[in-house]
Amino acid sequence: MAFMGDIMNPAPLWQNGPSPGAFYNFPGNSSSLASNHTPQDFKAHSASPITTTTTVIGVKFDKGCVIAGDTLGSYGSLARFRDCPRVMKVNDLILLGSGGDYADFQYLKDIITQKIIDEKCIGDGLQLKPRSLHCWLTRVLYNKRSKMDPLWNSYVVAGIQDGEPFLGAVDKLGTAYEDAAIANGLGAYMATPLLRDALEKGPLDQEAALALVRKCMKVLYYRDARAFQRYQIGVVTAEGVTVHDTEELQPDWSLAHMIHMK
Amino acid sequence: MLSLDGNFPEYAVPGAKQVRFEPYADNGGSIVAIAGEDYAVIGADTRLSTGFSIYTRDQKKLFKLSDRTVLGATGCWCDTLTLTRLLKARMQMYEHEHNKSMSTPAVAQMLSTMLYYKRFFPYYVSNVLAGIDADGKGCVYSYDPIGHCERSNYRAGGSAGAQLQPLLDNQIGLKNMQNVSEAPLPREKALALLKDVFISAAERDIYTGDSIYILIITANGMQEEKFELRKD
Amino acid sequence: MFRNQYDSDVTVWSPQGRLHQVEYAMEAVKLGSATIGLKNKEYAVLIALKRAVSELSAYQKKIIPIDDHIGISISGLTADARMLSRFMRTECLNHRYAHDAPMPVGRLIALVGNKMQICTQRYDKRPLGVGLLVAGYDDQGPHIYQTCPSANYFDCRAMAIGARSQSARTYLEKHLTTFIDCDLQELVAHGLRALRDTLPNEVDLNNKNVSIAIVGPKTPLRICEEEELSRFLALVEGEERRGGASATGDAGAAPPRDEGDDRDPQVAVAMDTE
Amino acid sequence: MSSIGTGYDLSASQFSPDGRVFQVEYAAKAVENSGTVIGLRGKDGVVFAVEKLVTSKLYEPGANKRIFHVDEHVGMAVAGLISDARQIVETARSEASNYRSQYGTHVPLKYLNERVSMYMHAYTLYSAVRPYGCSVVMGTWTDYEGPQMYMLDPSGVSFSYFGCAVGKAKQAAKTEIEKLKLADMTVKDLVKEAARIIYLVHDELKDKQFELELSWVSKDTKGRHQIVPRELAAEAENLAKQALADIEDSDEGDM
Repeated sequence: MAFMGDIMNPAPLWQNGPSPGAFYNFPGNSSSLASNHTPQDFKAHSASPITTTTTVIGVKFDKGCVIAGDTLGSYGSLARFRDCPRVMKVNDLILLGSGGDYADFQYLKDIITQKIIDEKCIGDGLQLKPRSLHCWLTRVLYNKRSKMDPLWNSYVVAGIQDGEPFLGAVDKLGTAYEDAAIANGLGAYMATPLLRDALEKGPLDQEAALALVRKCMKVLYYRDARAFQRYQIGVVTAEGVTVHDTEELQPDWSLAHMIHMK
Repeated sequence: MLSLDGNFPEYAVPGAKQVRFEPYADNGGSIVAIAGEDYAVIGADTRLSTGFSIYTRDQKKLFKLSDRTVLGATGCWCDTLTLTRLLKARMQMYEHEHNKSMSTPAVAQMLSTMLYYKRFFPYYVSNVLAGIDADGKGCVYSYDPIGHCERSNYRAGGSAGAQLQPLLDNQIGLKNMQNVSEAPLPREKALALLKDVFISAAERDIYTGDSIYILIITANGMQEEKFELRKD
Repeated sequence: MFRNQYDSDVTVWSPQGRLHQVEYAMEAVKLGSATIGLKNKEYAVLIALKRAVSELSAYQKKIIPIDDHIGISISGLTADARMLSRFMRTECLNHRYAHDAPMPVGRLIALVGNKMQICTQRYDKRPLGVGLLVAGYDDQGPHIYQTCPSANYFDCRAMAIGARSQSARTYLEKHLTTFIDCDLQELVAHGLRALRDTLPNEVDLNNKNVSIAIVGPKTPLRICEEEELSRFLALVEGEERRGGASATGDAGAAPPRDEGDDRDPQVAVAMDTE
Repeated sequence: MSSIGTGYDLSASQFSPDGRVFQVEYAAKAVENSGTVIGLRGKDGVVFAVEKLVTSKLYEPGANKRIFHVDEHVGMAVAGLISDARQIVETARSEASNYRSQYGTHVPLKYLNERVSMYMHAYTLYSAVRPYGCSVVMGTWTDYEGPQMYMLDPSGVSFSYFGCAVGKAKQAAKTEIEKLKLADMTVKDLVKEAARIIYLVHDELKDKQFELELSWVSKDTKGRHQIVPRELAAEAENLAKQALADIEDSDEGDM
């Protein structure tokens, strides 16, 4: 905040003078030899995520992309927050989904939202494209990881790049790739095989892609202990971006014969 | 500095556990480059993986830096992405300042400097640079992650590098062979050899597979080729 | 000239609401040799007249590549132009690095404008004494921009700046409507004719004193080599020269301000506020 | 201005013996040389209209706009040196952005106005810089506060207005604005009035070419600042031309 000053690192009142709320050590004073630490020396970095969200999946179809993620924010093994939307419309060309730490996602979401507003203010009619956002995310996440202070997320960027569908992933290190099917977290083990299998059988249309994603969400809900019944789906095509209202999947536990055993 | 763990292990009680964030990942992948009299071929597999899961089966790991220089890079993919983006920016700066594009040996030296600059937080990348040098001869440069640079005629790098290098030593370097005479390696043979060694690597190394993306660099430009490998 | 007490610093307003230092900097642009920018539906073209300071010197470069899709042509203080071009190159590189896409031309120009404005408002700086014509190509097609020392910039259909450029502008205005539909050859020919109008009669365009740069779709910025240059020059060779340029002028030296030019000496600040 | 040229008017950090800061007044002069800008605050929103003078046929139509978006909900119309004005726009944008990042909502115009005024004022305090040679008008419409509009001077002074005009023909424009019943009018009507006023005050003898820029922020635009849609703008412009022609006809009739 330019006009507030940095709250975490207040500027000194005057050069070499006392800082508010801190003791001042005069140069040469013996106490200054013992410890020259400032609060900033002990800046802590995140070593693990706090409130987490699980898998986000994305798949390309002939005219666009679908991504989906459930709305549960877990606090360790506690299913704590039940309405954490994490499929975000960025602009008319881009959808963004996030898995991992929810606070980190919200932080970055605000920055991206502002980025889009800045662009609208310029008013030259140009819009951020998915590949640009994807690349920008790799730079942001890589820079944070290089400071050993990562944003604990993995993102899926879906969009329309110059008329063609685009689907890319970025993780907390800045590892980035593009593919026709993306799933992170546990979904990498359970959803990707389903997605790749479907894609290998031939190109999907929007309906098939939606059905496929819904099936994946169901499978994940059955097996992933951090998954949730309610989820969001977003679709991006050349016509634009839509994020559907939260859907609730209807599980069928009759398949689990063992739980009915007495 | 004194630390509990290092200097006073008996005081380091279990309880408060420090988890460190791991900034590196091993995303696997292998590269092979062979230089001939007037050409260089370089190939890299297209599998990008982490642990036992495959991110994508279609990731090109060769970066066209100019019309006569190609960099192959594997290892920590986020470092690779950053390094190559920086490299491209630096090459454009060179071009603006010198009004000509960079020669392969110049790129090779600059890459070494860039790697060494990060000596204490290195790019965890295995680089192999292939191209045509100022005399029109093929050349291959290989690196360690902190900038050691060496020119050679053939090199294997990445996750299957250690398996493939002795094979290349034998087949191209004609090491440990008797009654052989050195002859220039024709391009077709180099290409066939490159495919063969990758087939072997895909059999033994889980991080190598899916397909190989090959670039053949000559003074007249570059040719692309794709070759399928096993996908399991 | 207009010596008065309000013209010593860029931080001083005159009672008429003018900034004389900025206006003087605008004059510096007219000291450079002429350069022309124009575009059709697809291509943006820069054409510049190069000068040699002496018989023994090489011709001064006028066109500076910024990125694959942007080039500039300069008139005024070359050293100031270098500073600006360095800034523009860095911005383009940074944009590519962070967004994996070329910098939109208009946004780059806006950055340049904001950077140049800073030096028109501070005691410890001076305005940059250089005018640029920027040719670029992006998703919205070809662009020609003009920037001034006053930190003003204009999105142009065609433009000429530099010494005796009024004659060129007259030519451009006359043929303005035809540019958009003509092909690249014709476009360059128009540009060369406009440039030739700025020359005194005894001097003509040749492949030593002309520089041409072209940018367009799938055509990264290219500064024409001698062979291509000669081909373009042949397009207008032997054509009858239009009158307009005075016979006494010397293109080699910095010519005096055009006389009878009703647009050129227009006061910079007045132009700003309009 | 009897003290002009006495040496007390060369620095923004200097008072004249009669207590004036001439440099600020001179900066305001630069604004008066500019094309006319008007802002009208009606019942359900704010309308901006700008007479953008075009100095060369070689420029693209629509180049060098004088109406800017500061944020989704705030518009700004500027008079004076356009390059100076762009800095003010940048400042306002970053203030709006900072506010959002801190509080998660749109910046209130009252607050934004205060911040930008302070910024402009800071440039009237030192000899090392010069005052900005531009005036800006900012406007917004919100659900809870309705339409709001402020005009800022090079001195850093700002007031809230129902209708304001700045630039070459500000007097004539003000006279016209005062005839309107602003508080009862909707933005749809105001756009027509604004276009008419700009056409009316434009001096065809001195400045030949001009472009009319129109923008609004209103209840109908859901509080978003937008350039007035092309058809509506064209309609308003035609009406303005018609009105102007009618006046000229009646003038001739009188003679």
